[in-house]
Amino acid sequence: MTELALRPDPEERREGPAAPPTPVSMQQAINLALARALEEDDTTLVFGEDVGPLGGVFRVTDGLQRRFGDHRVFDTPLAESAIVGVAVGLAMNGWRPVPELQFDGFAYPAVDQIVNQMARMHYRTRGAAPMPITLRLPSFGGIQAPEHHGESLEALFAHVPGLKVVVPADPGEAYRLLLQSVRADDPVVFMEPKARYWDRAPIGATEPADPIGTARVVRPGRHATLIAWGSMVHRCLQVAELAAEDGVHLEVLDLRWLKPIDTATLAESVRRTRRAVVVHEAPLTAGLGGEVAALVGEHAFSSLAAPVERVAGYDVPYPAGPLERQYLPSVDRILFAVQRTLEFQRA
Amino acid sequence: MTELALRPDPEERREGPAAPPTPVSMQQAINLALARALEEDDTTLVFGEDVGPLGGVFRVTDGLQRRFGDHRVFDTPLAESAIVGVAVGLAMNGWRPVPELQFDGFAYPAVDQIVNQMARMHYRTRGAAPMPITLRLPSFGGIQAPEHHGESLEALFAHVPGLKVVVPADPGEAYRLLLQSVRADDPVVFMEPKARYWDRAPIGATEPADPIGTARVVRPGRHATLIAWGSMVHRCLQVAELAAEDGVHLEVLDLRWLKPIDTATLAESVRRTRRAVVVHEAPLTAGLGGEVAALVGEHAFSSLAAPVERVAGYDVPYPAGPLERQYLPSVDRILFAVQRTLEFQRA
Amino acid sequence: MSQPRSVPGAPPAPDAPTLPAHRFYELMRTARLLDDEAVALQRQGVFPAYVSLRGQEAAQVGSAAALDRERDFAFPTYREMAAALTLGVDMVGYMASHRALWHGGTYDPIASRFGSVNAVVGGPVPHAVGWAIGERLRGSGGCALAYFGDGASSEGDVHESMNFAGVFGAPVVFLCQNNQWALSVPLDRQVAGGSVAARAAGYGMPGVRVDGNDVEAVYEATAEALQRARGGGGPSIVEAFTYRAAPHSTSDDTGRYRDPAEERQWRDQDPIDRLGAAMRTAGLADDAFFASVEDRARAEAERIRDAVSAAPEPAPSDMFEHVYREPTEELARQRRAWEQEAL
Amino acid sequence: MSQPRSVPGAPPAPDAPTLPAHRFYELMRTARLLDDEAVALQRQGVFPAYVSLRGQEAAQVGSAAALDRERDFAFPTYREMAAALTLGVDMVGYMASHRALWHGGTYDPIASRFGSVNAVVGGPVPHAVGWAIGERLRGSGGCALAYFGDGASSEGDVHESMNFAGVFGAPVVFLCQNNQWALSVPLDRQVAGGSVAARAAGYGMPGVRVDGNDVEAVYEATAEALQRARGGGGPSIVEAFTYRAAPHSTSDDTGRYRDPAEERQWRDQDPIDRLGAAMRTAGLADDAFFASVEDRARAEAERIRDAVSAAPEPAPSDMFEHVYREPTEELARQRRAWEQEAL
Ligand SMILES: Cc1ncc(C[n+]2csc(CCOP(=O)(O)OP(=O)(O)O)c2C)c(N)n1
Ligand SMILES: Cc1ncc(C[n+]2csc(CCOP(=O)(O)OP(=O)(O)O)c2C)c(N)n1
Ligand SMILES: [Mg+2]
Ligand SMILES: [Mg+2]
Repeated sequence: MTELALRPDPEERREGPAAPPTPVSMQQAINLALARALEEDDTTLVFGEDVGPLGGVFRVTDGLQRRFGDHRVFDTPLAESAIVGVAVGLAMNGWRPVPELQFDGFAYPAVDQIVNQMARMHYRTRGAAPMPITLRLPSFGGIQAPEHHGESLEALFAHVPGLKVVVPADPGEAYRLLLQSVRADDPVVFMEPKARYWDRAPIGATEPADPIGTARVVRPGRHATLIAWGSMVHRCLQVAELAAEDGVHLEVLDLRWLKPIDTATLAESVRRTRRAVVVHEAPLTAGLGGEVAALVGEHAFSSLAAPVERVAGYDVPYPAGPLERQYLPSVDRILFAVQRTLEFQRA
Repeated sequence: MTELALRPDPEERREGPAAPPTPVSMQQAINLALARALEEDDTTLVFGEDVGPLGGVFRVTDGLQRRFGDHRVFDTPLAESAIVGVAVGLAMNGWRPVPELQFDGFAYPAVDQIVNQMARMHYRTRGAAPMPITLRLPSFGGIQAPEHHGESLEALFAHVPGLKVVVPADPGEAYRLLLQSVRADDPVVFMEPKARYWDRAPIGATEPADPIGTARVVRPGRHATLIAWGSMVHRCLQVAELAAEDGVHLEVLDLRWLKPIDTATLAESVRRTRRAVVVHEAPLTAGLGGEVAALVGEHAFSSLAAPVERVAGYDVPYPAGPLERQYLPSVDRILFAVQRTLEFQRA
Repeated sequence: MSQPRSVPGAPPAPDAPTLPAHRFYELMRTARLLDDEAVALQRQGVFPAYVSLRGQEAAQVGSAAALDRERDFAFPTYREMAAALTLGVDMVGYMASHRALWHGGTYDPIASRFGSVNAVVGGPVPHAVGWAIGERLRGSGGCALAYFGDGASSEGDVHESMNFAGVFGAPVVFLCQNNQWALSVPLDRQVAGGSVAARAAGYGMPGVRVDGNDVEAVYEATAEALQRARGGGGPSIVEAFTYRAAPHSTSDDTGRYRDPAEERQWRDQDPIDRLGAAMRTAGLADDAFFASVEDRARAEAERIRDAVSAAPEPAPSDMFEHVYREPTEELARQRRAWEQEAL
Repeated sequence: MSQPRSVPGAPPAPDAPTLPAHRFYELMRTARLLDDEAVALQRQGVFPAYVSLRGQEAAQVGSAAALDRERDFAFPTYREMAAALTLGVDMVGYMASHRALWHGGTYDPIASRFGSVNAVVGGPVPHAVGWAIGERLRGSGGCALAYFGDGASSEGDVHESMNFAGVFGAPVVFLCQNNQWALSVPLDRQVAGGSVAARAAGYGMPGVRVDGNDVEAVYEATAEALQRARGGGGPSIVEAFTYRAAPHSTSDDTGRYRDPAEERQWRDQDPIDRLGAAMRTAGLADDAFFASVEDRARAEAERIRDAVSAAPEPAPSDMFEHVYREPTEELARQRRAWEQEAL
């Protein structure tokens, strides 16, 4: 039995967050957001597998334990279900937990605590138990990782009443959305697109965050709307760039909040462009693309000039390294879908 | 440490299945199908919590242990993840496991073994490991049960590559679909609509099953297609009955296989009726209704006269007894949706 | 009969006797009568189902009485009615769960320091560990107590919790009511090795099995574990060995899986009768005592029965409440649609 | 140095010596050289990542050698390369997993009686229990062996598996390689109580901790556990206490979390050096022996290295294979679309 003995070095504690170097990687942006959250609220706790001295397998929590002490930032045993269950108990005792699960594919053992406990405790207790947990989950593919290290669980989480779900697409977004999630009083699943951890950009640390549940138009356009989140936002921007060369102006919508979904922005865009392509990494069937297509159908039916196209991972287990490129939506596949939607003729 | 000592009474073993009384309840139909599966293939094993002497909390496995012995039909410890994990190991050793998880809400602790192991083992081993598991899961609401006893996990399972998912709507369907699932060489999640366990109907035990992945039209119609599975098929039939009184002829499609989905039948029906309403018990957002709406949009776009309507549970945790009626899609709510689709005018 | 040092349970009624045994007896007797009322309410169709705790009154009263209601926090399953009673939980709000008015019950679990009714076997155990780690971090001296059953001990969550607590030295007591049955599955088909307390050594923590039908033994063992935890000595397991005298729930049929002779045998071990007899022998109670307890217990059980029967059903719109602290527009939209279509 | 009774591992090469120690030594040395080659392949960009087993050769060779390759079945994690080697698994197919040609590797796990590489910590342990129960039901006398680490012991699945196996008396050996680190987390922050073998008593099964760097001790302990299981004596835990001499994986940086002095200290316990020295002392091996082992081991390591480096990448269409035994029309449709859009 060991103790939570190590206390923060008071010198380091006093320093405050290092001035954000410009530009910073998404990894660093999340680190800065965590540091700020730990600083501004003494009840914030960061924990998970290897988040302490190692600083996390992606170094996202680098230096946090040294700075805030191992009572605020600590390693747990290798037990995902307990990590979430412990977060629930901490929240019931007035803390603001920010647990990490090391990889998307290792969130499955915690699904019971996430769905049956974390998401429902506030409801079950008629609002008596606060549940301001932000569950960080390095997510999605694109890094040719071993099995289980490239999963897309957003459809599962988005289906669970009581949860909120968000995916940042760039460092600034990651910074703002994470702080917003930690400050929020509801449980948030914060899905970090691993493939973008090393992207660098200025984060605009003082910019205010948009309200929870709002999407953002990252590139305006008029011929069709590409809808995506996480890494696929970048892929859609590439596609839009290419299409523009041919005079096709694609709007790119970063949905970012996958629960609640910003139906208003989604509908407004598609009503204008009359065509929609939704892109995600998760397998096609029962993926969140179905929800997006349904919402578009419900809110922009009369404007729609073509079926909503879905470009997604195939309905196969996430394949090994060299096949990943074939599995993930490619620029080509998205372009084919754009072409289909543009050329669609009613029968 | 106790042993698997009890052997079947040889007298009882010789009898064969009791001639199915006509009509039988869905509960009994499943029992008969299990008995037949145990009889026709010595490698079939039935196990789970309380499936032995008790015969299951719904008496679905009643008498099976007595008849086939406790080496073929046995109780397990209270450990859902291990129940599925043990099934995976049994399958790797040449058995044909038919495990039961006692209630839908208690499948969550087994999600890791279901998704990361059962669904992928065949793929991971490049086809070397057989995985003919049928995971029985009493599912859905409508019986005013305690918390966690009325969940709808079909969207989660339908999203998982490597699984097949089926929901029977009546006793005959349950009999045929279960036998078909057990005989199939892929893992099947067999979701039993608890609210229909006590429905009685002749089961037509000798009728051949339709191919895996086919839907069925349970009532033909021409003004709109209602798409449902499990208990909601009955609700839709009630709605169709009522609508017929007003001269509105609704087609009712029992999707039944939720993975793979019978897109051809679905599309054919909606192309004909030009209107679709999908009904499910699960919460609306990211429910399987989104997938159905997306498929209809993709395959019947030009025929569609109105947006696909979704009538579903609300995005709230499954509520307690008296509120369940408010939560589940009601005849009225489905009728409203039918009315909306019939009255829809393009903007 | 030894006397516990103090019983920080519910404050005694003005006219109640003050010795711990007297309090224990009255709590157990009240729980028994309320349990009987609840079974009756189920038969009458007022409760859709009920899970009786008959036979486990000593295990629950003894353990809950050892808690400090100002500082500690108990995490129940679905069968801890007598523990709730002992901790002074609003029992009408507790019974509301069984009337299916609200899954978790309608009492305030945070104010009561007694978690909501929780139906996931093993599910609340890690919450106790998290709560305890949080308490330790704050240095406020409270302890968590996690109730769970012999069946629950098979679940991964219970193990992860014990190991987690051991590593952190968290002030938590794992209170297993080993009632020898998990629905229809007997102890020897459930718990390899036969003892949950015996698991403690493997986590480097103390574990003790006590006679769960001896309220004072349970009290003592729990108090000792709490004292150790409070003093920084970390977690422990207390296994109260008892018997589920009733069916698993009102929907259950024990005739299918257990020998009535076993039930008869355990009837002789009834924890309430045992305490009553011991008190008589020790000269701590006479007919007048038992009669007055009976009156108060019956009155209390009937009050709760009547109040829960009369409690209003939740407003249909309550379904949309408390899903979030910070509500979403999508849910508001669904609520408006529901108001138009369903009201 | 005591000699094991027999070593039913891979059949010795024609010119190989026949004493068990000789076989052990050669297997360990081959594993070490192959491990070095694999680390080098990662540096060269041939493997995207690799998990070294350096330091754990004795734990793996000793345990795997105790298995009966005709009847038993081993369930590995992601770090059991030396066990695979010992069991005669197609090592090119094994290494294919690390080259990311196919997640589980390209060997046939059923024919090899050695499960696919499995990355879920704790995940394959219940499979071993199920396999063992199935074997027992059939009466074929085989045993399952589940490999897992000290970190894995914290997972719920490992507990559920041990309890399940205990209740069923399943012929399974839980073989924990306690290498004192789970990625960056040391034993004392991971395993409450400090010993995985000590958990056995709580499940009513035998548990033993052996010096995991003593190949013969591991062999003996595993053989004893297997013999007991085969004879109907049920499951047991064997904890091979060893040390992860290398970083967790080629992506890891031990400088952030452990003291190089600890690594140096354990370097003196290197299991291969230890066996070599003991064999010399016992007069079982001389320079000529070591030289000839070195030649064969190096040749084998290089053969595997070259073959896995040269192995063809999977055909892109392989992605659509093996999802089902009975394929679906929907997947066929997706494959056709992929052929049109991606090829
Ligand atoms: C995770 C989970 N699995 C299954 C169930 C169904 N179930 C409810 S109570 C019970 C038996 C519990 O036994 P035990 O833990 O000994 O508690 P007891 O009922 O004896 O108080 C079962 C199987 C459940 N509620 N939760
Ligand atoms: C369920 C799960 N959670 C987390 C991980 C990430 N991970 C991979 S290995 C590892 C440490 C495992 O430690 P141990 O069980 O001791 O095995 P070792 O690596 O030492 O061989 C972790 C945390 C994983 N693979 N699976
Ligand atoms: Mg019990
Ligand atoms: Mg380790």
